[in-house]
Amino acid sequence: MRKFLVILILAVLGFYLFEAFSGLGLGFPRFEHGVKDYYLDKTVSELHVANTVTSIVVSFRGFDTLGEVTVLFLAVSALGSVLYKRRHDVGSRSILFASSGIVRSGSKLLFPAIILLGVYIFIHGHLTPGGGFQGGAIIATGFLLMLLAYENFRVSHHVLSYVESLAGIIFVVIGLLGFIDGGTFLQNFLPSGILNELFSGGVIGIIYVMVGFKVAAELTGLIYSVLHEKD
Amino acid sequence: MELFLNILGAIATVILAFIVGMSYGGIVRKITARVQNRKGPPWYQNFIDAYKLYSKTTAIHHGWMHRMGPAFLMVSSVVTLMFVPVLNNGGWFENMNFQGDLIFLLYIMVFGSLGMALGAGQTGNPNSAIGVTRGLSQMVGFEIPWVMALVAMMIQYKTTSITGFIEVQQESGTWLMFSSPFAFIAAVLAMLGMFRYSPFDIVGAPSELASGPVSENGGKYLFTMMSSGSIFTFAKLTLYVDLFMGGANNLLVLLIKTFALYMVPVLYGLVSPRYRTEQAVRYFWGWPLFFGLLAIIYAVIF
Amino acid sequence: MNTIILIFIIFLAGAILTFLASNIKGLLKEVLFLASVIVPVVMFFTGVKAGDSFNFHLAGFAFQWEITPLGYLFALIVTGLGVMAAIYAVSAMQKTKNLGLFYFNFILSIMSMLGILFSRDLVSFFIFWEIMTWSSYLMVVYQGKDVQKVGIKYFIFSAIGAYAMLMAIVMVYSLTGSMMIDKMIQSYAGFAFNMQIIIPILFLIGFGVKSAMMPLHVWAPGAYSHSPMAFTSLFSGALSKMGIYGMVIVMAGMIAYFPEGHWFRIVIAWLGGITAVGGTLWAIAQDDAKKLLAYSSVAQLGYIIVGVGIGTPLAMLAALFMAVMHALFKGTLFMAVGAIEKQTGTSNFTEVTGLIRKMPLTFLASLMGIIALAGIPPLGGFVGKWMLYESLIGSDHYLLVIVIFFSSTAAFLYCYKFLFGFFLGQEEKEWEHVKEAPVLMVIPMIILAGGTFLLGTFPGLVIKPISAGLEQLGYAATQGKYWEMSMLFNEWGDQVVLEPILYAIIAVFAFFLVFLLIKNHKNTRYVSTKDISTSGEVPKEHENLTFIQNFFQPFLRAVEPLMKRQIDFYYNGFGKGIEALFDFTRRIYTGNGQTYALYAIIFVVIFLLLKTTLFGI
Amino acid sequence: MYKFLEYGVYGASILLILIGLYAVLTKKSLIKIVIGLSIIDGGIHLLLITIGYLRQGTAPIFSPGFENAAAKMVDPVPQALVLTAIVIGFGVTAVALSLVIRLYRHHRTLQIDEIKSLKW
Amino acid sequence: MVGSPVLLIAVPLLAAFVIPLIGMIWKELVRIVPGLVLAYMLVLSVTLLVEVNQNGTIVETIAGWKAPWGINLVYSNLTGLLATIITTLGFLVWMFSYRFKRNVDFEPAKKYFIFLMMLVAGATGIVITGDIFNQFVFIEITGISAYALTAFYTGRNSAEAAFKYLMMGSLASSFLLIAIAIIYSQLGTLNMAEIASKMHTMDPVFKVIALIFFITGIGIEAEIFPLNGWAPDAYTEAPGPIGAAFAGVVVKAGIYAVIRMVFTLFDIPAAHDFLITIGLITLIVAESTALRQEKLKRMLAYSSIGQMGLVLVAFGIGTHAGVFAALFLMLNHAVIKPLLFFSGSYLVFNSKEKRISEVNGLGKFMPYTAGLFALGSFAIVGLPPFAGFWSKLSVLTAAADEGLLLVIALVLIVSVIEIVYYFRVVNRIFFQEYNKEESVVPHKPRFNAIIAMTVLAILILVIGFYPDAVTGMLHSASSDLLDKSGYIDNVLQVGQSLIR
Repeated sequence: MRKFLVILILAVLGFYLFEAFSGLGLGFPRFEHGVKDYYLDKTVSELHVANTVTSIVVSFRGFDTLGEVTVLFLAVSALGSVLYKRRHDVGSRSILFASSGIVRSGSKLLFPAIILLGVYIFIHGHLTPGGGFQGGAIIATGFLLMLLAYENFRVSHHVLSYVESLAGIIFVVIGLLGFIDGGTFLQNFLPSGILNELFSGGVIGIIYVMVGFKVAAELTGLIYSVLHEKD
Repeated sequence: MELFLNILGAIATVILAFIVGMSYGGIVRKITARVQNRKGPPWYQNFIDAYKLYSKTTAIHHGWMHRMGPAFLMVSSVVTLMFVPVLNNGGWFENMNFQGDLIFLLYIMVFGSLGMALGAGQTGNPNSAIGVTRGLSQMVGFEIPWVMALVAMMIQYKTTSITGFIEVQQESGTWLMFSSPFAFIAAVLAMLGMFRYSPFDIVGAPSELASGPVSENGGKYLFTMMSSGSIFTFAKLTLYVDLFMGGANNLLVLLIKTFALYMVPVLYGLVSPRYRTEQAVRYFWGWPLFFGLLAIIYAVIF
Repeated sequence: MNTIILIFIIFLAGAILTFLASNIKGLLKEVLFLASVIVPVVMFFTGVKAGDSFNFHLAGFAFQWEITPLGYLFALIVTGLGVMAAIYAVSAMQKTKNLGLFYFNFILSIMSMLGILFSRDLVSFFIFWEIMTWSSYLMVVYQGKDVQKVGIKYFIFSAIGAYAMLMAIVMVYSLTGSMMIDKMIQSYAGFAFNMQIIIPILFLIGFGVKSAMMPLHVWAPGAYSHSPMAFTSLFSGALSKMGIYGMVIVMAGMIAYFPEGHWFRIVIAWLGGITAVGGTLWAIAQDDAKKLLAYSSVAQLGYIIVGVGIGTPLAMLAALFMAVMHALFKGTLFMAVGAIEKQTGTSNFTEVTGLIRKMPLTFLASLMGIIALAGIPPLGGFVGKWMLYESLIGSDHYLLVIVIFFSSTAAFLYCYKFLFGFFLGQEEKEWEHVKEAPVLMVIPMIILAGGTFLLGTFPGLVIKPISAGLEQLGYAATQGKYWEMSMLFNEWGDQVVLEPILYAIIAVFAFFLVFLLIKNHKNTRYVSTKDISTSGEVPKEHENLTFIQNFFQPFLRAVEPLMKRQIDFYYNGFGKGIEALFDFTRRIYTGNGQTYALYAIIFVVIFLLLKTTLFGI
Repeated sequence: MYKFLEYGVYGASILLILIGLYAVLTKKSLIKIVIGLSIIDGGIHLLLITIGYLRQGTAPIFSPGFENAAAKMVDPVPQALVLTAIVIGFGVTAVALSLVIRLYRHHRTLQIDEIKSLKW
Repeated sequence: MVGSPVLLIAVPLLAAFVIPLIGMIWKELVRIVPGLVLAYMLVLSVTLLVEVNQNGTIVETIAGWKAPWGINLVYSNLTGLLATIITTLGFLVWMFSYRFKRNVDFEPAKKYFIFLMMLVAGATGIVITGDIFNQFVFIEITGISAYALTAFYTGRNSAEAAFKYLMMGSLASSFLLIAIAIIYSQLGTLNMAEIASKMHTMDPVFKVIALIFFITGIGIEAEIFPLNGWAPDAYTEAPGPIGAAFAGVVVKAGIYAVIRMVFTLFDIPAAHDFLITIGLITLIVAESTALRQEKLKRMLAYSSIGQMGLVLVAFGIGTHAGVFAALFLMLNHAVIKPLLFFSGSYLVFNSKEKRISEVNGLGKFMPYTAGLFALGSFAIVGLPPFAGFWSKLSVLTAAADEGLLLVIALVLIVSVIEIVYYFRVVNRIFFQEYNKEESVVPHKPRFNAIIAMTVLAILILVIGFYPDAVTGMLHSASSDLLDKSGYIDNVLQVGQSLIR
């Protein structure tokens, strides 16, 4: 009964959604004075950043990104808070299994490469596809791999915490420096450089690196906390 | 000097009322006896009783309220009398005829019973209290048709003063019992309760409640109550005569009219068994009420 | 500074100071309390005269406080009774816990009542009205008895009334653009007809609740009997008069627009009549003095509503006079009950008897109060009743006369019950230790009772300000047509002259009292109430001869059909139904998160389906 | 053919949303509900990206020599939005899962209709 | 320049990142620093509000991009007022909860204050941002903080409440994203002012669908009737002060978002009637449900929902008077409801079940707290001379001006219900006997809690006795809300004037 009702309702909802979106049309420019043209223009001409998505994420809509980083930070904190137990309740890892030697050796081999890839991606966030989030996520994958392979693998909570906090602090401080320098928050106060070079785009690169660190630390911490969850 | 004369007149009125009321009481006793196939006491028996009671000394009392009860009762009777014109056209002392009206009279008539009830209350005799509650309940019963009759007449003749009613009757030449018959019927039916003869005598209810509210009184107290009752009887009868039967121009006519009127409750009582309180109350809210309503409708229409 | 605002500031500051001082030992709080009641009252009598005003703006509304003749009249009731009750309260409330709250609310009640009387704009009227409501509410629940039932009931009804009034106020505001009472009355004639009916009805609901009009009276018995008696005298005496005050304003300003005999007025008058009868009948059935007096208050306010509803000058005069009288005698009676309760610990007739010799002064006060209540000449209650009857007959409300008369005759029953139950009857051993109430409690009672006596003979003392107030409301001058200092007239010129009547009554009374007592006063001796003629037997000490159970049973049997159901029953049923309904509807919140999510989706879908209807697109 | 693609892409993303909603509304297991929420998110992200699609467009990344290719680029804004939305969705999912763990710890069940101690 | 609106967001974010570090230095700093930050926000928002009052709206751009392109913050009379309310409450909640339950460990305590700070910062962000997607981000920040705070106590049903909240919140964000997608696909912009100025070009079909999804999404935060299932649970299970923060902070931000949509972004006049209807339904359902509650905080929660319904009704009236009344109502609610939550949470401090029947006779043991609860009850049901009266009166007069008699009648009837359940509690506290077996063991509030409550009580009395203290502000705020073209001009022109 309930399922039937739900299907009925969802059918109506789907109908209206589909009616709305199918009327949109696909694949042609649909507005004259949208903001995207401005973004595409300014990315090249002013910011000297190759990746428009990055320029939007970090500069035009940098405030969103700050918020987004905060959301992640809060999520990790919330996770810790929700799963919090008193010290003596905390056991060792609950998911313990013996990984095969191949996995262990392979992981050991792959781990530096994964880290390196991640770092590469967030450092070149303003030039190539990818950026802080993607790079951070890749780095976290590396740690996940290690955690899966070695039951005794430990990541220092303190270190994660330091990295996380420092990255966040630097992000905000850069924003504030821009505020002091140019009067608006997150304003670029460094030379923009030349398009398609590593040191271009002013603060964008730095911010994205910080985001990368932060995301990496947070995701790792997140995985780590859940792994230590025990009934 | 004028004040002195007024007081003298008032005293004369009271004495007249006392004598007439007492005599009527004796006559009623006689008639009752005759109907019941007894010989009965002489008509002046009441005077003898009164004298006996008056000359007795009182030995005990139950407190101040007890003592003041008969005085309250007397105030009610005397003041009522003061407000009722005894004879038309200033043939008797005016007393306070022009200083009150029917509504005032209605309230002052109740005054006595309440005062009496208070006095009876202090005696602590349960019979008194029972009698009082019955009396008060019954009073609520008969006051309604009585007031309806009065209100009907008030609206019909646009006055609330008793002298006003007498004047109306003298002007028109007919008695009000003919010109507003329903009011008269309602009033007379209410009168049955007012005089507390059978079937409405459950208040005193001889043989059940000793004698009801008066049970703890004797001697002078009982004398005062008795004379108060006589005066009150006379006052009420005169009031009825004034209202419905055109008043009286001299004492003889007054006596005839009042006596005739008095016979209504007495004779009705002789042939009726006693009602219980709620029966009595419901009785008054039956036909008398109906006639009262008719009277009002009649008054509104004419 | 303006004296009016100063009065309020002193009240408010006094209330707070008294509240704060309530935990300090000694007499400080009593002194503060009396001072903060009496000082503003003195200021009111000395520093303020009719016509003084005080204006200011707040929150976009214009506020105007002014002393009108009518307000002055009611202020006399409030201040007079307030001071008496305050003096009484100091003694009556000794050794009570939480005294600060009592004093605080007491002062606030008086303040808010004066505020209502001074307000010439509806906002401040409503503000003071609500302050009065909650301060009196706190008094009702003060003793902690039955708070969830009685207290809530009182507040619900007050709130219904107040909100009905508030609705009327905002409607007036939207129609006239002003909150002034005068403006409202002036422009009333220009309203649409449905507004002309709705607005007075809403106002009447508001005022009717406070003045315990049937069928909005059900809070009254509980509330009156549950508040401390020191406050109930004020509650019943003055606070309920605020409803009357409002009604007079509305009636005089709005209903007067309808011609005499318009159905609207008749309906109100009949509501008053039904209130009077119902209140009386239920009062007769009560065994608790407080409840009895409470129902009696309902009935008395019914008379007043009748008078106000009829609305002829004489009827208005009667109603307002009865309002003053009611304040006096009901204040007295509630104080007497309070004294008895304080001395014996109960206020139930079936428990207390025979106090007359122990508490003679209280008895005297009660006796006078009761005589005034019953409307028996020569005390003041008669004057009001007389004027009411005359006005009813004069304005062709014949059946209403009968109804009122029935009610006031039946009132004798409970009047007697009150006196008999407490003071007369057997003097049981249990109550032998009872002493007369403290002097501070007796004095206010006696003073108030004396007031009824005075006004019974010289009603002109208050009819004068009453008619001044009526003239302010637009009534023709009534002196000479309806009253002189000690004389009353009706429409047809018939009269009652009160002063000689009083003398005559006193003379006859004195004569016969002397007649009864002379000679044998010394010889008679007091015997106990056990020494009575019970068929020759002398009852033993422990035998209970008091007749009080089912006191008016025969009468109640006779009127049983009228009293089968209390309106309370329907209200309770309604309340229970509502609660059950809400208990059912709250199951919408099932506790299942999925269901909540489903609601959200349904919400969206419904609006998608109805978007054309809802948004017109 | 192109119309089919248009309907197909929008339809697929809307279908994803509906599937997710179906899971949220009918599945009793908390884990499945969380999965459903994630599917909804996925559908919406797809929808957003689709809005920015340009026929025969290129990625909004400038390469040397193609600085004036802006007209051919797909709309980068939805992509940036989706990037943000994904991370937020991730955070929310993490919190949700941690709450599920807590709930399991407390109630020893994952059935949502057995976890109803707060109601009415 | 006293400061910039952006600092209202940046400073707490910075502090949030800093706190874990400085917590390692001295643990007490974890409690103190958020307080300082909140105090700073309070001071800043007040000074900015004063400035706005004198010099007009402040439009702050981020990263130097002018208005339609970059994200901008709008600090006007309206948003400034709401931001001030939110920061004030945030500070008071901090003050109250400073050592609210001392037995809480260090780690959770640290997180508690971070979440509290972020809740306030997020709500402030919702209010002052000028960009719909940015608003979405702030809604999520607020949301996650709120979930975490709801689930703060272990060992209770708090996780259940938090999960329901999260489920609904997640749906809400999905709906918001759909709405944002529709709007972006039609207008190509995310800036509120530009959306507002271009809205008339949008196809009505999309407009309505976008509005519906927006209202549903934000309605979940703003506790509109069928969407508010989470609210009572969350209020009940969250720590006492957090209930106050929800009522005073989160909901206010949600309501702001709704009205910004209806008044500024969308030009659908029928939406006002829609608000009235929805508001009335919310009001009636919530208040009638509150009547039968057994738990104190749950009752307060339903009452809070009901009040929000009333606010929507007042906004729906749509005139200046209506908006004024609604803002007044919001202000009063933000002052009164936290007081009730604060004092209420001490009344049932030691209770497991938090039942209403457990507060019997507590007035004797904790007269001050109980007195404040009574004051709050009196004020919230609108008894003069307390704050709630004036707002209720202005709602009614505003409705009467538009001739909405039915609305007035319903609002008043519901007020009676409100009175019933509040007074039942007050009666229990003061006038019933303390019962050792049933009642709670009294727990006296700490000094800082007393100060926080006293501040609120004083505000209630001040507004009650002298409403003109705030009406000026409210009037300018309501003019601000109704001045749609002014908003658009301000944002877009200031953006342009700041040549880059």
